Amino acid sequence: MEQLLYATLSLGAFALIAGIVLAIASKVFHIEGDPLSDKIDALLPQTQCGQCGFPGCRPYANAIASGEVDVNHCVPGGERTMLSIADLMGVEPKALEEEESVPVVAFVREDECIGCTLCIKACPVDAIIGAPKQYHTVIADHCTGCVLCLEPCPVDCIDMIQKPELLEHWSWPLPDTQRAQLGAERRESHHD
Amino acid sequence: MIKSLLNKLGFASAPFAGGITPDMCKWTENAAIEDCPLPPLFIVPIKQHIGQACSPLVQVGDLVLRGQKIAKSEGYLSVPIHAPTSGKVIKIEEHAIPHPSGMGLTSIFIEPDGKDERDTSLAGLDNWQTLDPAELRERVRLCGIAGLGGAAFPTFIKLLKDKRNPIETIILNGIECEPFLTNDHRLMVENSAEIVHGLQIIMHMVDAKKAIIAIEDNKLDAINAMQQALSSIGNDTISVASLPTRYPQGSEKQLIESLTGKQVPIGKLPMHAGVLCQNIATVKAINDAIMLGYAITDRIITVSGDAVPKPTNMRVRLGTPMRFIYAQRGLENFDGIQILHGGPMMGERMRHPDIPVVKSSTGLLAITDARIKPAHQVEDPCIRCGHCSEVCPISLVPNLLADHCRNDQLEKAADYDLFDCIECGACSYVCPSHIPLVHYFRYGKGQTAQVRREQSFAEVSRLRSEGRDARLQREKDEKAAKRRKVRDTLRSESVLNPDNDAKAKTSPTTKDKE
Amino acid sequence: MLIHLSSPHIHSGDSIRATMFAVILALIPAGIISVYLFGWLAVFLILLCMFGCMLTEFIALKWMGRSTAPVMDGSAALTGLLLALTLPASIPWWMALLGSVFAIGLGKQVYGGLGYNPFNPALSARIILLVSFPLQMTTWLIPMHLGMSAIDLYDFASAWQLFTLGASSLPHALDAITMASPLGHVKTEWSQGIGVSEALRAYDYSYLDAFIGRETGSLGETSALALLIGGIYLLARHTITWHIPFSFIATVAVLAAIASMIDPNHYTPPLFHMLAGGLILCAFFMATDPVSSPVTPVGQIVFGIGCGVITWCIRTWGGYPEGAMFAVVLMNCAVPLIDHYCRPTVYGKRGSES
Amino acid sequence: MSAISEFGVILLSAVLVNNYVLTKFLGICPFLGVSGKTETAIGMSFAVMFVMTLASTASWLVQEYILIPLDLLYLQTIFFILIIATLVQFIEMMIHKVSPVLYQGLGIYLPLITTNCAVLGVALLNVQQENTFMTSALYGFGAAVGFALVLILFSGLRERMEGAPIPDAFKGSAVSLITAGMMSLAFLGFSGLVKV
Repeated sequence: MEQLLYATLSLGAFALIAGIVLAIASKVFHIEGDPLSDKIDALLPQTQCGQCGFPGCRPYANAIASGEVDVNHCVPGGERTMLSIADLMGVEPKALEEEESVPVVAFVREDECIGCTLCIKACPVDAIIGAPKQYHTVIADHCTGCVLCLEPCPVDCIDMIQKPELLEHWSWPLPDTQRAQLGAERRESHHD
Repeated sequence: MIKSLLNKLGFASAPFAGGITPDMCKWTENAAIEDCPLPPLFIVPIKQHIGQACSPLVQVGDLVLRGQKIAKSEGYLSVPIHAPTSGKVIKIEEHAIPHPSGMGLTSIFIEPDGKDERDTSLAGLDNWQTLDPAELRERVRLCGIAGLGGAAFPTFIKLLKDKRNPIETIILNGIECEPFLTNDHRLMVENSAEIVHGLQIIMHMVDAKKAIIAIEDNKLDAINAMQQALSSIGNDTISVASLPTRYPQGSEKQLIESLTGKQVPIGKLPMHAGVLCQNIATVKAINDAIMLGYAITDRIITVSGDAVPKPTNMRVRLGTPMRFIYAQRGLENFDGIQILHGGPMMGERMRHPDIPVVKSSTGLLAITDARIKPAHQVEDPCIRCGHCSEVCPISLVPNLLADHCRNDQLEKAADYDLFDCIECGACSYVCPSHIPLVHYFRYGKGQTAQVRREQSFAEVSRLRSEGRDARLQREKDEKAAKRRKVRDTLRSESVLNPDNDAKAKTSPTTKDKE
Repeated sequence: MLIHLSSPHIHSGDSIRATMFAVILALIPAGIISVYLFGWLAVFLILLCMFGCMLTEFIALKWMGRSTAPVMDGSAALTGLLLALTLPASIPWWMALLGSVFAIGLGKQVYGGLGYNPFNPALSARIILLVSFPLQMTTWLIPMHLGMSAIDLYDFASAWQLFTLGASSLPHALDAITMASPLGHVKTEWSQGIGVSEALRAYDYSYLDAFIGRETGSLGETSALALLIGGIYLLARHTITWHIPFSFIATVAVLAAIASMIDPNHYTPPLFHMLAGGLILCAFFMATDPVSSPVTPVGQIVFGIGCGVITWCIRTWGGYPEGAMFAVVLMNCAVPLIDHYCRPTVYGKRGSES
Repeated sequence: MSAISEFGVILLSAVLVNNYVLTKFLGICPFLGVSGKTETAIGMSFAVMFVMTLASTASWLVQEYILIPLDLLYLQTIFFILIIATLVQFIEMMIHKVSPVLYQGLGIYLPLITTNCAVLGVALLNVQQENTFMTSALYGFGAAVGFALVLILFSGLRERMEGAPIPDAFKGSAVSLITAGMMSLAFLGFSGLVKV
């Protein structure tokens, strides 16, 4: 009986000490905010397109940081963004939800534009300029290609056109040799 | 004997790290420079240097003279473009330029009138010794001179006399370490006096105490010619240095290390080490610009390679299509032949010969497929023999670096000093597995640049998005405040006058719609 | 022709095959010595291991549906040759064959083939065999030149019998055809309290014989002379650099010199260490295997020193008489880290720091 | 044997000769789990070093001053686990604060140090071998260094294997385990190096 008392008491006392130590530690190491979601946000392309199902890049970053969603919902970021977020989070890369597309920018056919300003309101990065009853124009350098302006346009005068390829931005593709192909295969294997 | 044995055992003390000694194939070293005739049509791209492209000054139908400025420089890092001969501008449109992408650039097409009249608006500056260096520098810029060694960096920028970074030594780069190329070699043999004169001009411009003419020991006649030219003017501040033949000694940084033992710190320019490097042909062009007022309209090009029946060195007008030049040397059918723009180590392969030569064209090679094939075999796996890091003049570890590039591990690649690579090709040259290491580095550099562009674009987009959100919030707040104010006033008014109630309710909503 | 051809457009002409055959050529002197010592048995073992390795490589590649061209690039043959040279002559043929399968199968093809194996394939197989069959792997035949052996290995028939049916099929007792290796002898004697010099005298040890290779041991490790000839050929041909062999051997020598100065009765002298066991074979041919050794010169020196320290420690204090191959495989584990941390100073960094 | 050389022998034995991962096959779970990247492996190594050293000393104290006097040896496992769990919780909070990226990288393996059998194994072996306070601290530290050594070496090897065309059947754990086995064989070379 005495033995049982010792056992209970000593274990209880020990657990109490451990609990106090941890309580103090949790105060000392308390974290404000979420530094991780900042890091994720920095990796996202900031198109603010909402294709991930969140109303912009920051909310998606927060959702990834809290582990609510997978890393593969950012369509414009493409595979590289997915891989770098997966790398940061230390999770297995997953296949993208949708195929990557070529980079595009919006273009307003000015002769058809009725100057309704609806697209200007829809643009998440203020890349469309114009006033009511006047033609609107897309600043191609600022357009993220998010296609959010297509929907509200009442006369469907906005096209998505391919971004022009610049000589200065040209870069060497991978060499078309044995191992380059192997590398490509390896990257593809992320998709299954 | 002992030295070569030590060399083989890896004990050799070298002026710069790494390096290779390929078969030099200098078949045209004794071929005197010949003038290339005028082609039926010149194609002059509006950018022939590193930096911003120029904008055309002429319109279709305009008549131009040789040396007349036809495109003006935009921005600081830019030099103007001049007409290669007298004739008529027949069109201005995009045309392929010597670039590995095969992409095009706006070019001015000039049909020669055959008279080859020169624009004489710029006079010679015989009294250069008494002139302000800034004036001479402006002349160098006006004459469109860019580094003729292959990089085509606007020359006037380097000729800045800067008190904080005084130039001690000018190095005249007559190394020409690329196999096949002999254009600088021949220029030194044939125009040594002008070269020395040009060198004296730039010494005056940057106030340098001494100058070294660096020549590899496989060009003895050039060394002799330069020494003779020096002794005839009796100048003892200029010396000729004979260096052992090794590639890539002609690279600016490696040459500085070879001659001075100093390394140019990362991210710094040669002038920070008190050195100014100039290419032989560039100095000759500077001499012509100052003494004769000639803008740069031609350059010496080595036309060689095992597919060229009559290899030689030629003085070619800029804008001459490659096909025309090859035809002069008896090469007309390009089946089974690869065209290289520049030397075999750093030159680029052109996809077709209908491309004009530009200021950076040092050589035009035509190599048969059979001869070029060993360099482009399907790669074997890396056996990590380490030969690549032995020959790297920058002391990189190319095989590991290439792995990172191949696997898109761009941050790791940057950590392995990807951006210090000068793409000299020594690693690919020695690789027993035939791995195109330089290709991987270029891929890695391009991808990194792409990522950086995307990142800065994303940053801008985020700022714009945040700005928009803030603006919307502000508008909302303002509107709410206004509404509150209106409501407050209405409430106090409606107590007095109930008739106004209905009217007041509609007014904020109409405002909303706007 | 491909669309994107990056410079450079010329090549030195070096190839993997040329490299591999140069190493095989460099091992021929050691092979000749092994035939001199162990007669036909050496020939059988070398051919068996080379054939076994190439066959394993062929089957593995075929099985995976990959191109079987690499079978003929000389790397599998080289692995087989190296493996054979590290085996004792008396090893049963099936063990040697098993070793070949391990070397190529587990040591190389599992990792994706040539260029990807983290460990030296021949030494991996050697260690697997040593741990699995400790007795057979440490039984040393009496070399023919001593004239003491009960069987004549220069005679094809008796060598064939020993090779195919094993030592137990012979009429002689095992003692009549085997003896201890110098390293093993010194170690056993010390455990019985007998000092180094006395043990060596009892063994009739001669430095000259050890240098030429007139002693027992694994097939190819006995003759320092033959291995040095091959090693110098490889150095002159620039297939290997001096860094690993020099730092490896020098480290062992320095440690042995210090220790034998402190207690010459317990610790064997440096020259003995250098000539004994597989040190020179490992230093010139195993540790320098490019795939499993560091790339950078500094890394190679670190690697060599590490190999040397471990070799000497295992030989001196460890349970095994010979530690060179353990040392190389242990250091193989560290190669990725060595490569990462021992990169040379990039051009211009020196200047920018000062 | 002098105290210093005795300590040396204990360290050497724990780090190389009786390496917990490669000769006792304890702690295989984090060994395979967090060896994908060297940086993570180094982080894990420090975490384990911290936990193991403190756990072995704390468990020695508990053993000596609570369990033996009160005759409660049957509570040994519970007590030891309690110590380890507390330490792991502590370091988990610390890493979360100091390096969120490492925290993410270690993921589930950080709390799983609690069930790292190497940690409990060291604590139990310590009291079994009747070590003194100093030697058990040293033994715990040595075992942790041994764990860290092989973990970091192994992570280097695995990083190198990342781009290799490993046959499909061997990809992932298979080739990792083969490599670990090969390392284990190589570590056999150290056997007999010290007689403890």
